[in-house]
Amino acid sequence: MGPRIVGFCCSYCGYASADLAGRQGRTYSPGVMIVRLPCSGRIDVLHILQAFRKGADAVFVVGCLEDNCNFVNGNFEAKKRVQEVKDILDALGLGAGRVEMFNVASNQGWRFPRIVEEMTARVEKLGPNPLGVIADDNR
Amino acid sequence: MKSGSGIERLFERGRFVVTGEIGPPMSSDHAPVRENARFLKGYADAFNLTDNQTAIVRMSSLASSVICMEEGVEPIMQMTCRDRNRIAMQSDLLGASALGVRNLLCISGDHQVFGNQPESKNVYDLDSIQQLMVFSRMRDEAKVWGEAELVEGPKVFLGAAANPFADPFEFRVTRLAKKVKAGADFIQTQAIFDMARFERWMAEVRSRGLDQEVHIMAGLVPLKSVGAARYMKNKVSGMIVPDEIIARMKAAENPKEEGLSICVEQIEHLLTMEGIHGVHIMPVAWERKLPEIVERAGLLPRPTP
Amino acid sequence: MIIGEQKPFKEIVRNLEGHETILVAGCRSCVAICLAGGEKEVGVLAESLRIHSDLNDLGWEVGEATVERQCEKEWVRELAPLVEEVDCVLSMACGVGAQIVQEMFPDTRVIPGLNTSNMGAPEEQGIWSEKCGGCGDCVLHLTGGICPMARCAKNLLNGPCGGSQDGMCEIDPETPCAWDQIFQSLKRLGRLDLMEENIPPKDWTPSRNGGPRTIVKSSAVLTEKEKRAREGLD
Amino acid sequence: MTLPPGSEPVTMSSSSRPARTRRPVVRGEREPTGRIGVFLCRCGGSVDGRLDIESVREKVSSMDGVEECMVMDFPCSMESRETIVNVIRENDLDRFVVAGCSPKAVEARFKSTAQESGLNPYMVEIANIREQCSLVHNLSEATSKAGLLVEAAVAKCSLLVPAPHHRGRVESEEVLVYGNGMSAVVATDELVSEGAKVHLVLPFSPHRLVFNYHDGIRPGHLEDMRDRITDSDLVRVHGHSSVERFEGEPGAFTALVRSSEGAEEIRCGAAIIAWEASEVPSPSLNGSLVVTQAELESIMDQGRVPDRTVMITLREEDTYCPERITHIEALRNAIRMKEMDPRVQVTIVARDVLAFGLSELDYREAMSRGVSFIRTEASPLITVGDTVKVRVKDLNLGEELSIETDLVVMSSWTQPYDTGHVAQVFGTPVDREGFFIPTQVKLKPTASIVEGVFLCGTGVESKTPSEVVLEARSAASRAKAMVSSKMEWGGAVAEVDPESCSACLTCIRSCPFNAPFIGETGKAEIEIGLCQGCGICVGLCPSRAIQLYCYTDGQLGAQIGALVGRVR
Repeated sequence: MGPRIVGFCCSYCGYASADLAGRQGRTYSPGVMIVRLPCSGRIDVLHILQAFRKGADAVFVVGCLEDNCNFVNGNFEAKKRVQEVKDILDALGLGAGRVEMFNVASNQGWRFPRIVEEMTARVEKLGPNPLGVIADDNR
Repeated sequence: MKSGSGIERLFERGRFVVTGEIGPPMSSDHAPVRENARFLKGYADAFNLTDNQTAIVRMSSLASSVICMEEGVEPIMQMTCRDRNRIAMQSDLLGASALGVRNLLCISGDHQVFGNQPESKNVYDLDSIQQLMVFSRMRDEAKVWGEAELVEGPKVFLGAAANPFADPFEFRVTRLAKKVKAGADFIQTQAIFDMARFERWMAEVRSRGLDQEVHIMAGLVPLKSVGAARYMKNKVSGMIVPDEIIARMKAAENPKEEGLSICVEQIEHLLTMEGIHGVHIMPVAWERKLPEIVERAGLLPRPTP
Repeated sequence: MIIGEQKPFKEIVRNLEGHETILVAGCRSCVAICLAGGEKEVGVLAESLRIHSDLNDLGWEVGEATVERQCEKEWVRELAPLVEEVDCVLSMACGVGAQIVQEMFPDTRVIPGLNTSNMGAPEEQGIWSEKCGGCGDCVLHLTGGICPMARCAKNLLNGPCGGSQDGMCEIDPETPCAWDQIFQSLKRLGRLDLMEENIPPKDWTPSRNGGPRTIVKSSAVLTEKEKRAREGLD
Repeated sequence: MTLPPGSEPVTMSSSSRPARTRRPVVRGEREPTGRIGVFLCRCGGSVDGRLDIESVREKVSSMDGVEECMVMDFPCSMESRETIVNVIRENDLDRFVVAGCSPKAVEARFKSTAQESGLNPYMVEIANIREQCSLVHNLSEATSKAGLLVEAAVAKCSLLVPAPHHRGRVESEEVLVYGNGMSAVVATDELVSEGAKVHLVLPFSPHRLVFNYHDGIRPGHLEDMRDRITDSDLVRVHGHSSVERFEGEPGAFTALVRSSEGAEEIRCGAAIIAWEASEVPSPSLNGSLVVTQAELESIMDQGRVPDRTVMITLREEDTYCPERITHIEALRNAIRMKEMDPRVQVTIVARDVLAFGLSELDYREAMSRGVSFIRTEASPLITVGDTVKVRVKDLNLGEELSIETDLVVMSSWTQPYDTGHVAQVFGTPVDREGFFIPTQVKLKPTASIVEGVFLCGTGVESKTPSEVVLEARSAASRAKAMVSSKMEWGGAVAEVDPESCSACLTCIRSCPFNAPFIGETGKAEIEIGLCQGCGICVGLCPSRAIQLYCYTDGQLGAQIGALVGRVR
């Protein structure tokens, strides 16, 4: 299935761009699981940490293009939350690169697979999340 | 030799060192210091010049130390943490060393509420242990705190105070050890009246080998009256005056004489105590009695450093 | 309010060394409001510690609890059943709260999760500035409502020093000169006369320099008789 | 908070105790509840065949709480939805999951289905196994991923709680238009033509509504429109008036309108702020040799055209962003001069010529007629003597040019006045220069952050008259649609748990829509009519006192756990 990656997607743009990618038949790694949020601003540091604790190899958050958020500044808030998680991941030694914020427009179906590619490449570089490996071993 | 001071040389030669105390005056007149120095010269190896003792404004310990030196008396300059931050402390140490002061006693200092400037702000940028750390580094590595290098480090023999009578008792030796670790060369203790407790403390000091690392001088205050004894028992924190001493002073026909006798007896006892390298005699407001005490204790003449 | 900020994660982890069961204890008051030690921060830190433990096979058990005010014994007492289960409490309150937790649970080690900084106020979302020096002898009526104790780097009482330039303090071009602000404020208020007078040396006894302070409002203190009477009723 | 007990943190203390503390548990972990139905869609060939829907069904049907799990051809069809309603009723289900195509496509339908089944419309969760599985992965990958997605949807669904769902109370279908010019007239006209009753509030007498004509609007057209609406029975004009207070929620606002004769409370269902900016007098104009574009137009109206003209479109203090109409205006006047006399020299100095849309044709025409363009970055230096000299650095040539000319035409700028007060009354923000800020300038240009309050006019952004007309009509249509609709809101809205709230103001400071406020109890509350459900406050609340329905911490946690915490 490839690396386990969670993508938190805002309903308006991130999720829509994945929908469009799907309808356009643009394939990407099946290890990517999307969690739909009303706005990327709903993302909580805790959600991302929970995903990593459960063993996610990478997490990305997708919001609308900057200055184009349906909720004015939700995507900027999300960017700050992602930065908070980056700092924590660095402190934990997991690597800040495992989490990233992306901004797309709803009609950019081609962007979604690129985002997945980018995150997959990062996991290849950083290696799998040790917590996922431990969890798999224990099961 | 770290400093070449007189008492350092005496300690090095294994001599039993005697120090006294000269209180700087509440005056800009140098004469009182000079007169005291002249009078006491030869009765002790060095004299502490207190630093605004009990937070009462007096002539500075540095100036007083220099006046003593002019009279041929070796000073031990005291420096409290109360009134200076680390900038002033380091600067004053450089100045003192430049003027020839070779002994410096690092102490926290009495809180200002006890003196005549109770409204003042205190500093305590450093505590006495940190002060020792900073000063020993200046001397040994020629560096101010931080990394900046000194062209010439201060030459100074570093003293510290120790109080075996404060609480918690079980920490008291550890605190001494910390001071030794921080760089203290010699220790002057709080005035001893409770000799039993002091012995217990010294036993612990010896068991940790601290007496091998630092020169411990026992502190003594000759009692002038039973009132003075009671005052020290009740009003001065960190002092223990046993009831036997008070009873003995009370029973005495001549309390002053009795006070001196107690002090002399204590010195005689301390001379036999392992790990004690000297005594520090503080005849508070009774400075002129020092020669008599030293003579009766058989500590004269004082050796040439 | 009291302003604090979380200690670096690595420092917290270092300080927790040797402990296995940890209660991360937050406070809903000042430190929650300054986004340092409320339930959210407790949750995030606890989850981070769990990940740290899993990654390093430490076997830590990390619990979370947040009380209304950690600076009051009655609230802290509520932690008792949880503290019993752990060998250490990581307090996310200010230094006051951490001390009260230790006082209430003298046999359990308390480790501070925050650095307590000052008494201040939010300038805007996410920015807090020190405002009060807590000197115990307020002079705001003389200084145009601006505290020179907290906001002047030198605690000066008689106007800006030579380091005041264009309204800024010499220590840092981002820091406003408190005395410039005082001057502007008194000017607006038409009370520059207050700056003409020399303020004499300050009495620092009501401040920290007089030793730790205790405020007694005797009308609120239960007398011994009252206490006995209440015990009798119990 | 009306979330059922257990869905959120467990409270340890009983009510007699002063403190509330939380058990050291991971928030949101609780026993799943409910009787869940799962409806899997074959979706013609676009799901079934591309993944093994039967194996997904087998996997899911054994999950705790799943009472019914069936595969259907098109659950979104009318027929299938009737079946779902029946299945829900017969099995006494209280929530359900649909697995098929994107929720963005089908969510609304299944909300209705939930309602028809007697459930709260938000008791449905949708797993996207089409766009995210069958269309993008191979059969085996798509099958196992679909299993995970449906499991995660079930996990989340089991924690769903009925979300607030308000049916509109449209108490007034009237629309308030508050304006000072052209867009107010056009918006009112549009509303009238759609049959809405309008209160037109103007700061001056309606007769002072005068208009500039260019950009293809027939002269007299707007005056006719003005007279038509002031005569209309549907319009009540409040001249010399201002709105002093504006409260309520969409469908039921109350405005306090004050005139010299006194104050009056007006009920309305929606409002339009139709504010026009006015020209900023330029301080740098100098006599008859340096004029504005408007003054140039009057000169040309008199049949005169100078031999040499330089048009400057950069503002002195702001060399970067020209207003929208600046270049269009310059291009059209340059063309007009060339039309009047092809021999005259016309030079346009600009940073970049921004000719929007069809104005690009004007640019081409100006070029073909021999208008010269100088690209620069800094505002040119103008010296006035007998003639005027313009010194400008030409970026293309990389040289400083000195141009002698007979006339310099400066573009003028606009700024809306008195908008600060309007902004305060309506709770809609303005920028530093006083322009109203729409919620989303590209996607929702006429929406303000206050639901039910719409924006139009040059007070939002500089625009051409024809654009003003379009925008005013759009704002009017939206306002009319709002007061005519069923007006439902709710679902993903935020709610504060007053017990946990520290009244720290973080939500109030961070909400883009001003929905949170401190209520009478001293704790934060959310004005549900203003909450747009973004969840920013939830992610920020330091006391974790806010939850967003449909996306609570517990629900998302369960979903994340199901998606990630599995062996692959």
